[in-house]
Amino acid sequence: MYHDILITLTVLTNFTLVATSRIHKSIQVAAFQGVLLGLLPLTLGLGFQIHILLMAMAAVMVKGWFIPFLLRRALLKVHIQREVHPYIGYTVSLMLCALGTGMSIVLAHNLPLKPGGPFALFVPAALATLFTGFLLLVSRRKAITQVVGYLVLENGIYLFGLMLIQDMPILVETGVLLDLFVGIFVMGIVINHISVAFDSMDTRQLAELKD
Amino acid sequence: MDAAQALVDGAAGVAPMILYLLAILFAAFSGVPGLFVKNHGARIAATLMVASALLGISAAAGVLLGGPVASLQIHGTPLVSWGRLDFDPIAAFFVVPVLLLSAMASVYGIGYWGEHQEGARALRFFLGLLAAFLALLVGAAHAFVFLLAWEGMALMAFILVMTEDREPGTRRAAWIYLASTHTGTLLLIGGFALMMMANGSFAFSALPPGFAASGRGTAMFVLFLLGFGFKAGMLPFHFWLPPAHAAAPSHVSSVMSGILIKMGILGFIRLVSWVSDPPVWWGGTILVLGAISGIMGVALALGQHDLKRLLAYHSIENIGIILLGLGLGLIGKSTGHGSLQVLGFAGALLHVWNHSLFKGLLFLAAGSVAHATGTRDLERMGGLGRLMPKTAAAFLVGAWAICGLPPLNGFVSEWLIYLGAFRGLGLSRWAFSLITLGALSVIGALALACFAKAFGVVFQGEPRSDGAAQAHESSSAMLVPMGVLALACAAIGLAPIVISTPLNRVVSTLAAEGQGLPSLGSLAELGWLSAMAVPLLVLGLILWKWAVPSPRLKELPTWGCGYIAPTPRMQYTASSFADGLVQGMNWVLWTKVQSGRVRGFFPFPRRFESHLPDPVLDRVADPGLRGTAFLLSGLRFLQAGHMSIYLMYVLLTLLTLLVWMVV
Amino acid sequence: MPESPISHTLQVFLHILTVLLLSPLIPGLINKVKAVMAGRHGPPILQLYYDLAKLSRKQAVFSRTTTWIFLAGPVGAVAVGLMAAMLVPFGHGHAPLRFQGDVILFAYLFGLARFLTVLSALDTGSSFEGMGAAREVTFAALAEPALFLGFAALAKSTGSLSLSTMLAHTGPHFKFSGPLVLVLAGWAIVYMAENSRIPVDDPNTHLELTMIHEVMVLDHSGRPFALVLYGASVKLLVLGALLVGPVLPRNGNPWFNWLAFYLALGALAVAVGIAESVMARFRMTKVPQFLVAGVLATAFAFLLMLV
Amino acid sequence: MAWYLILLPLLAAGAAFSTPSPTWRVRILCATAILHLVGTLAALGGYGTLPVGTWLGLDALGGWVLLVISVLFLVCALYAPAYLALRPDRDGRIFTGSLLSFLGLASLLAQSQHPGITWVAMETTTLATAPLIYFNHNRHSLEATWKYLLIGSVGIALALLGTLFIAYAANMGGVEEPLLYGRLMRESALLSRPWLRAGFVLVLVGYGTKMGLAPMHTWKPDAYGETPGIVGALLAGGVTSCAFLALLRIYAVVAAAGEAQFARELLIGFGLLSMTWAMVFMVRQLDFKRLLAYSSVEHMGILVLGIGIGGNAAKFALFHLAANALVKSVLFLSAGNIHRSYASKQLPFVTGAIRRTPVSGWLFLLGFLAITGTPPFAPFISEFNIAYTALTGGHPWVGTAFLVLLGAIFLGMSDTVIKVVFGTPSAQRVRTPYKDTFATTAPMIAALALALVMGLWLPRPLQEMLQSAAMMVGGQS
Repeated sequence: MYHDILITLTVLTNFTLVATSRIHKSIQVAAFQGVLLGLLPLTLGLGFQIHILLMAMAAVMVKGWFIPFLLRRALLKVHIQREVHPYIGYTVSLMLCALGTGMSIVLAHNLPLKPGGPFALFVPAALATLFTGFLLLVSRRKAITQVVGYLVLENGIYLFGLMLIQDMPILVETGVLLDLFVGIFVMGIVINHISVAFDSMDTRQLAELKD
Repeated sequence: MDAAQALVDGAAGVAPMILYLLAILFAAFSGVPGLFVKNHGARIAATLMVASALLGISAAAGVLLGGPVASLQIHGTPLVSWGRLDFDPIAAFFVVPVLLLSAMASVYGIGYWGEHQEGARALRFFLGLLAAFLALLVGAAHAFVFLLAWEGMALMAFILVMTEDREPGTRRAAWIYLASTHTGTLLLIGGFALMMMANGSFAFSALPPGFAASGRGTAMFVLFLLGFGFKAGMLPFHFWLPPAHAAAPSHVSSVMSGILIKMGILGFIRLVSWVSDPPVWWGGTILVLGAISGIMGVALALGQHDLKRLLAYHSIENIGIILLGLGLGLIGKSTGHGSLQVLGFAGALLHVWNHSLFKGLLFLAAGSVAHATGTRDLERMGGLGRLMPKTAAAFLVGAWAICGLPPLNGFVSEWLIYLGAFRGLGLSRWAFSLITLGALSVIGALALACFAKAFGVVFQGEPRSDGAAQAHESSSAMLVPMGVLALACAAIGLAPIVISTPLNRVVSTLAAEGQGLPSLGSLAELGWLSAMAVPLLVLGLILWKWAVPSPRLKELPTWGCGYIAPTPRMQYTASSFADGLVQGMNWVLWTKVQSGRVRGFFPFPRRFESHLPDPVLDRVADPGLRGTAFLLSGLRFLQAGHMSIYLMYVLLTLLTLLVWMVV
Repeated sequence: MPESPISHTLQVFLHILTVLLLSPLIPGLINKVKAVMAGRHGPPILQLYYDLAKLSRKQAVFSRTTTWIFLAGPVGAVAVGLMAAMLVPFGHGHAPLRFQGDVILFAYLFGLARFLTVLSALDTGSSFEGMGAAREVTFAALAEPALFLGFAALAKSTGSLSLSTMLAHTGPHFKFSGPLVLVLAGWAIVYMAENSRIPVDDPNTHLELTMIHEVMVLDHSGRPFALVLYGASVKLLVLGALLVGPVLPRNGNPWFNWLAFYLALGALAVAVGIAESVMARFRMTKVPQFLVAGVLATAFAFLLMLV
Repeated sequence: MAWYLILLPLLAAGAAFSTPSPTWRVRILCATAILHLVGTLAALGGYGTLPVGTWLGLDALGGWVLLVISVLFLVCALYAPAYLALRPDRDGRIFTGSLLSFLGLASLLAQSQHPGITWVAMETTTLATAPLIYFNHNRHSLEATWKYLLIGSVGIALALLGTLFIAYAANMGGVEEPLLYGRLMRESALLSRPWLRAGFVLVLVGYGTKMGLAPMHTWKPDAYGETPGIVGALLAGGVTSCAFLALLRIYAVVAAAGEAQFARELLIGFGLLSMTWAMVFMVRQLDFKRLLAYSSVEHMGILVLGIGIGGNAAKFALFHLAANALVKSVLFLSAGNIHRSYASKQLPFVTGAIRRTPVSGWLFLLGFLAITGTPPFAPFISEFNIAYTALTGGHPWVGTAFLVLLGAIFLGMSDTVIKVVFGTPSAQRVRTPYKDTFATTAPMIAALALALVMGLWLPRPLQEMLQSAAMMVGGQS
């Protein structure tokens, strides 16, 4: 029952993310979502296996603290507070997010689950989060917000990965952590370069190469 | 190649095959020594090419006079399948003009393209390779070898056309040529795929009966028709030909026009040899396209001011004549009329030889003229007959032959086709014969007009420009090849009986299974042509002797009909000479004329220009390509550089696929 | 019809003599008829013989622009005319030379003559002769199809490709039939054009810039000019024989045939003379239509034979 | 041997990164390349390879890709010294290090028998190549890197999700860890179909993004356009091959599960779409490096199209992988030389390359002719056979479209190439000191010669290898 609550909260954070305009806030929310997901494996009643604890701790640390920390640092360099004039407005984003969540549920119906697991809500939630991440990536202009979007997208995958955490832990843990860590880490570096080279985070300036 | 073992029927067949391969090697390497030596590269290349020609022609003679056929199996690309070379009568027949003309061209190159002129080495090198690929192509008996040689030939020709790539016009011409030839190749690939489906192998072999009439057979014929038609310069796929021929160095033009476009004909001949039961409409289509090509070709030629463009359009015309013969023969094959078959095919094949001889000759002569005067513009020439008499004589022989006038070789082949057409009148498909007759007679008359214009304006009268006035006779290296080709023209014209055996040999390979064909001699009494030609010449000589005054009197200016001060500029120009006919055919030609009306008693100076654009290239192909490119560049907004859009593509793709998967 | 070698050689001999000697008679005849029609006394019928004799004794003057090709025209015209004459049957049923396809050679021989004449005209560099040459080739392009379509019709009817058979053995069912009349009508037009007679051309005036053939020979003189005139008359004869050939009555007696032939030629000459005197020259722009009429006539002839 | 192939380059990378002397760096680079090729050949000879049953093993499919990458890397490595000598301003440490670590990770991927490892290798390959794209350290290269990274990472993430889906499909079917490809294919009957299909779709989109299939290819022109030619060659021939291999592994599982029909439709669709998209952007393309990038998109399309048509075409798609890699390296390296000599890659400024840089000019022209399917170069064989198999193997319209697209692409590409290669060099253009030397051209000539030989002859062992690799792709393990 706890995990259901956590998952519901996760989906709610999705909506908050697409609706918020302040970058600080969206980073906070992303961090909060990270913490939620980090706690999630502990509520699956898999017993206290050590690797799952580690996994949870790592997730909480990385998603909840380290990456937000990186992003905030990048944010301090460039003096921007809010995402002005996104490609897609906030109301529309909300609608699209809702639409996406709906679609995820439909889609999830077509994917049969192993009988008798606690995972009823996982697939739709994972897909919805994935879609939310995508939405952020597509609709926002600031590089940082896009990274946040990527972070959320990762969360979706992590959420799905939890379904397999017991049966094939190595695959899941290496995959999820490596992807998350490395991806975000490298992007942090690049963002620093960008903020140095362009003294701004606006990706509109990153559209000189075209046909 | 892993290994190449020869599977030859009868040990005697080995000799021609070896000679043939040697000829290819000689030609291929003819340009190589020139890359390293400082001087004399051209002479070495020419020597090697002549040697290769001698080898190849002796090999061909063996086969054409009834010797055994050699076949060479090659481990081609192991991934794909085997390759095969057949030195059969068809190959032997085509290899003769290929090697002869290439050799002549490379001898001509000694004098035409200076040893230290830019690109001389490359020119020789690629000319040799071109000859080698052409020679390989005629023997190809397997789709892969064929396509290999085909593309090799096309690319070598492309690079040769590019020789003077500093001119934008040349670059454009070369691009048009490359684009066309590649399109043709893709069509051929489709055709060969269908052929493979029919008889299960890429090796050339007879197609199963009934296939030709089937849907796939139809598709195959159409693909081959387009693919080979592109190369042959058959209307409406001729448009690459005039610019390319005009842009290339003249001896390259002579090779391209003389033999390269004939490879399209070779393709048709091969196709004919595969099908035993072609539908009548195959021959009909080829014949009608031939008539159109012939008439349009010569009509377009009439309107040209550029000597080499004019000759190029005449190549289209002669391809038309060859196609007329092919069509007749094919109709004969499908209706089972042996006489029609023999005369049509023999005429077409002989015209392949003839055209390569006299068109090669004409291009070489045109090259000498351009070399001497520094221009290709007819309106700036004139009076060259006195300055370069040998070249003039050579050009005259070529013109005489290409107009199909007795007693030169052009007449013989046209005569055979005429005979076929006349015989066809009595048969069920008389309409095609009538088309052939009408087309040939019109083509003959127009060609005569066009070459009277060309020869008269270039070599007769007074020089129209300083360049023409300071022209000089070409070096012997350039004159000798012309002489050889002219002699060949005369030989075939005066004693056509000598080529009836080779023609019979080739034509018999085109017969359907178990079909006995009448011999050429029984249908066309070639001997009579010699019997007529000789007295004609004797009579002419006697009269000449009688008419020539002795001693020759003091010379006066041409009578100006009372006009006091005629200048060379007042001579009848090429445009005005052809004006009557061009105007008459304006409804197909659409000449572009810029002129001012002359009015009043003392009119101001007016300038007049007429230009005849190519109906296909300048009115269809070029605008079409430009339009398409413009439309496509309208889609550039798809990649405007915005990351979000790009990510949206990914997202949309994903969603589409997932939805598509669910429903 | 079987015939003794003696008579055959005799026939051939006669044939050759006719071509060589009689041809200058025809222009004389034509001119006489024209003169009479015009109510003049006119030159004697043998006038052309006198002219030729005089010209062959005269010296020739050459333009300094010209080359050896200048002579090729006259020479070619005569040589070709004589060779072509060997292919046409005259009075007697067979031409001296005959083989399958000689009809094509016949047509192309005259093409050769035209080619050489045009070149020798262009050789002078005179704009007038250039103009004449241009017109010559232009109109020939229209005359050629008419000639060939006529041949096609005859070939289809006789199933032969030899002039001797096509002209002399057309067979009763064809003689005086609609198609033949059409063919002859078309050929009559070709005859006018090829021999540069009114209404296509005017053989008499030399300075008319609206002329075709005569203007091409402006610069010829002396023996070359004699050849020009002689060649023209031979052409008149040979094409005349082509024209009258199909209609001649042919029976067993060769001498009767010869008589008929000469009479027919004379009639043709008279007809031409009359035509020339009653008609006026066309304007240049109308000539093509006239020739196209010829093409159409022969084409219809062929189509008529199919129905 | 497996570990040797992986660790040798990685250690070399470390060494190259740490050593201060440039000369030693390039020596290490070339030596490693040669040793790696030797090792590859030894491994293919069956010497010291781990059994396929384990997590790392060298089967025909992986072996083929490994061989291609190793040869390609050798070509680039031999070219690198001359290039780095031309760019003293840039720090070669990261450059060499990244090159070498890419090689190591690619070897890991080629030998991986486990989806997870394949994925990890792919991910790390992306990271290893990112610094290479940023080599020039200017705004444009930064933008290119950013796009490469973000789009690439998204793709990779999707691939991970797809892998997890497939894992879940196995999990539902009760297939136990380790989920080696062999096991998945053997027990494919047990896999849950919906998850398998969904997984394949995700993997296709994910790895397709890395391959550069339209419309996920958008990072490609920017990345290839801004990197040095040598990196372009490595990306176009190496990274794409890795992604293609990763995709093929999953496709093999799907095919083994009898879902090939569904997958093939997708592959054919992506193939044609990629070729069309590439065609649109190659017409009137003024930037010849971007032109090559789109050509790469086109050939990725040809690869998946061949797999989608299946049968013989699949075999020739694998053959085309090698052909494309070799010829693309020639094209990118020669384009790099021309770029260096003109200090521009835009058309109005770059003309008459054949006069200013004769060797590179000719090689560029020949490479263009080769890649567009001119016999006797290798690509002709593959393109001809793919077209032929399509025409005669039940996809006549696909075959027709394929030929038409090839023709249109030839028209578009030839226009630009001819303008670049021929003519007179524009006078106002400043002439850089660069000249063609043996060191900057010999590797290309070797590569082109290899492509030529492949077009005429392929050693029997390689043919058999190719055959069994095609079988494996077809789903028979």
